[in-house]
Amino acid sequence: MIPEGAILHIGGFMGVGSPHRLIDALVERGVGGFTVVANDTAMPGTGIGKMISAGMVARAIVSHIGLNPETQAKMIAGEIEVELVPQGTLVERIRAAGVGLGGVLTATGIGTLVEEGKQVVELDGRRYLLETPIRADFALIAASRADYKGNLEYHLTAHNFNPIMAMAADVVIAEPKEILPVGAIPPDAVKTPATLVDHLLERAH
Amino acid sequence: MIPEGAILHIGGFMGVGSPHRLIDALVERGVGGFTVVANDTAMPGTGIGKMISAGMVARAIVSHIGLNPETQAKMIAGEIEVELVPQGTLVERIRAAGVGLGGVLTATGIGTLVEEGKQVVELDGRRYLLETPIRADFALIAASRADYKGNLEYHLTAHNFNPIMAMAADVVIAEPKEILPVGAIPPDAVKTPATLVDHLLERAH
Amino acid sequence: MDAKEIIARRVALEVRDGMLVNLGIGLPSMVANYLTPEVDVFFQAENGVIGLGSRPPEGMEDPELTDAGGAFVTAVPGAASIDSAMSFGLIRGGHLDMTVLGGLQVDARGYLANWMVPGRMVPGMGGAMDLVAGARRVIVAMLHTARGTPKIVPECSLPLTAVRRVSLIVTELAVIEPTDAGLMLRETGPGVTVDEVRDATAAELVIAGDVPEMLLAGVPPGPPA
Amino acid sequence: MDAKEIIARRVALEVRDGMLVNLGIGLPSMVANYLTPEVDVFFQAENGVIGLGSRPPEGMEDPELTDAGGAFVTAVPGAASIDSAMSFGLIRGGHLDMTVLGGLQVDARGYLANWMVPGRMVPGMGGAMDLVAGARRVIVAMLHTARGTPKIVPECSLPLTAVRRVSLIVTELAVIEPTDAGLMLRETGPGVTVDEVRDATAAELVIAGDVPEMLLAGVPPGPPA
Repeated sequence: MIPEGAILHIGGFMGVGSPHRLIDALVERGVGGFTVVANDTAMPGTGIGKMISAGMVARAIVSHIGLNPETQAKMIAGEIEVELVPQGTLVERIRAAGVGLGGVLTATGIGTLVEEGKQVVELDGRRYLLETPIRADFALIAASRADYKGNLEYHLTAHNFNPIMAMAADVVIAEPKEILPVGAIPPDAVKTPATLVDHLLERAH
Repeated sequence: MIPEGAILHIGGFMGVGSPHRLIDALVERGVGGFTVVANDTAMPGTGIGKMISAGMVARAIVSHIGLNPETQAKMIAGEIEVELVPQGTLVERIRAAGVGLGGVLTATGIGTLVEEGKQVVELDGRRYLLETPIRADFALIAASRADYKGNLEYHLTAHNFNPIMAMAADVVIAEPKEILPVGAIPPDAVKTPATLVDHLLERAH
Repeated sequence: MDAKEIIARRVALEVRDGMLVNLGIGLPSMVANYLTPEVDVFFQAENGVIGLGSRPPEGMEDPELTDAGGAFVTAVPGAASIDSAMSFGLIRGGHLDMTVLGGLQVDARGYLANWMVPGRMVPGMGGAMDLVAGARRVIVAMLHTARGTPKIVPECSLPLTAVRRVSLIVTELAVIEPTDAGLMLRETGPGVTVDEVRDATAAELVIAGDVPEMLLAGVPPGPPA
Repeated sequence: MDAKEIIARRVALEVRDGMLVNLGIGLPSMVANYLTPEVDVFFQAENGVIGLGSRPPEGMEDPELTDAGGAFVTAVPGAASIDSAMSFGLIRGGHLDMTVLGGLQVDARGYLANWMVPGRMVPGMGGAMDLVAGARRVIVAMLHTARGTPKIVPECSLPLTAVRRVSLIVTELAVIEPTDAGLMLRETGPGVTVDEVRDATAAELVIAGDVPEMLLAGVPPGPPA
């Protein structure tokens, strides 16, 4: 379903809260050339790290690659294009795509390399970077529990980018640990409404 | 504690999810001249409507006053200054204040009266309004349950503006229906972390 | 069948399986009564719930479960509570498949005015501007005229809600689609002639070939919601 | 007492009751070991928890409860799970009372560089830029020199993390406060003279009157976290 060269939002933080079964399936299938938008590229052998090792990632838009020496090596070798984005800016850019904002103004990155090539807006004497939305073709996210409609819950530090990415892609594929009957998740516990989720794939046990 | 002329974020939608005990206490005390930021001014005799009737509101920044004829009458008489803001823009402006953004770009309001006096930013051929943060001195919010640290839960349509306003004021006063021991609310159920809440006032039963 | 029922039944046919739909208060909210049971949709109330159900039986109201008009509602299985940031994130972000709103005026460009009459009635735009700017399909459900005065006009004299062209206008007299070529008359109301629609419309209508009479959704299967 | 312990103990004295504090990975995370028990604070891990606790006993790890370095942690009673938008909303929005980060260089303006060495090491900024731009107090906790080379320099040669002046620099040799007047030497390390600090510092230090020796927080009451 996911074609060569697609732009992918992939949830997770150092592999915690990543959709591991979906990633494994992608690696097995072997298509590539992806642009991956994620917090980080995890470690070799874990989560997105497996996609890096398999050479499936042409471009990574991430906040951190420090724990994956392969990403750094491939970047230096020119095999992967890496755009480093401050973590808080990255999540707001993804959110902006999801909630239909044309951009947001942030002071993060002003006066640093992050400012390069970006529009600066001055407001009440303060300078802000105009940061633009990052939308994806597919969002691959992990959740703790889902119901069959696609309502999602998340657990502890496995939330991270998942609920935000669930708003910001044409097709959202969620990988919950278990899928429950509709009604089993009370309305107040739902963090991603079913209407945002296109497909569910239960994590292998 | 709340001085004459303060800027107040007040949660609620037509009175649902408003901090009724806090509002009643303010009305009883009788100070005024407030700027009230809220979705609406409810109805006469309900929630913020009581503050309108008592003449305590000098300025209202709201999306809707249609169900409160007193607000409309006082606006026409020049007794209340009303700034009408599209509901989705209002909540993003409050959020921007809460999460430290200098502003957001939205297409809502382009080509309408809302555009007047606002900066327009063109991006990739589309026009957006630059909407700026709305911060308050105090946020008066309602919640369903709290723990003694101040972690908050909300119920059904009583969420509305409350979780967003909880981020966007110097002092946050929350009115839960009940206050529980610390630990009684699981981490995944917390919607407003305790660190944001300064004071708790249990709703009278 | 009264005018409002005609409109609600015709709009109900626009609702497709799997949609997320927002119905404005008043006439638009009647649309929910005429959906066929096979159509599985989520209704959003922008004050904070996805999966709005029918009115609760008397005595079963939850004071914290209301629609955007403040009326008591229920929630269907699979419903979700959302705050206003998520609610309007869905609307502005293009996740809302359809919104049905009332109108004061719609003009030849397809622009809607529905939030104020200067000097006379200033309710405020509430969520209307976000809905019209953000929803994938915007359907205006309104009576064709107001006390004999056409509401479909060459250019809105009232303040606009958005400068986005609405998808469809449904009245008791006609179904009209704003297009690049102008306001296309797609269907006429039950027993209504093309000339009658023209007479009640101040804007020019484009008529291509025979104009069929509108189909209407059936009667509701249960008691009205 | 080794250099890192001196730094962690000194920084621990900066933590006040009721604060929300973010500790960077590595040396800064050691600060949690030296808080006095009366100080009631919430620690934030920017990957998604407020109320970070100590390391879990072996076998009690939750794979979905980790800190920003990926290490297993626990959550204290009253902890809250947050997503990345809320986490950085707290940081950027000024709700974080203090962040403690490591540094590669700090300069006379109080600007920090800590996220890359061009051509050699490009880990990325992760959350560091948001933390330095947004936290109410920014404390740099680092060794005074790197293999004999001063890290406190007239102007950073490495790419900056932010152009905001940090609040305090704590090393094993000194406590230094960047001010309008320059880098004020506030305290010296245990048994360290002012001249020794000067010799290890490439930037000019401002010295006003007697410089006291730094106080250090006591030993941890329980086993190290």
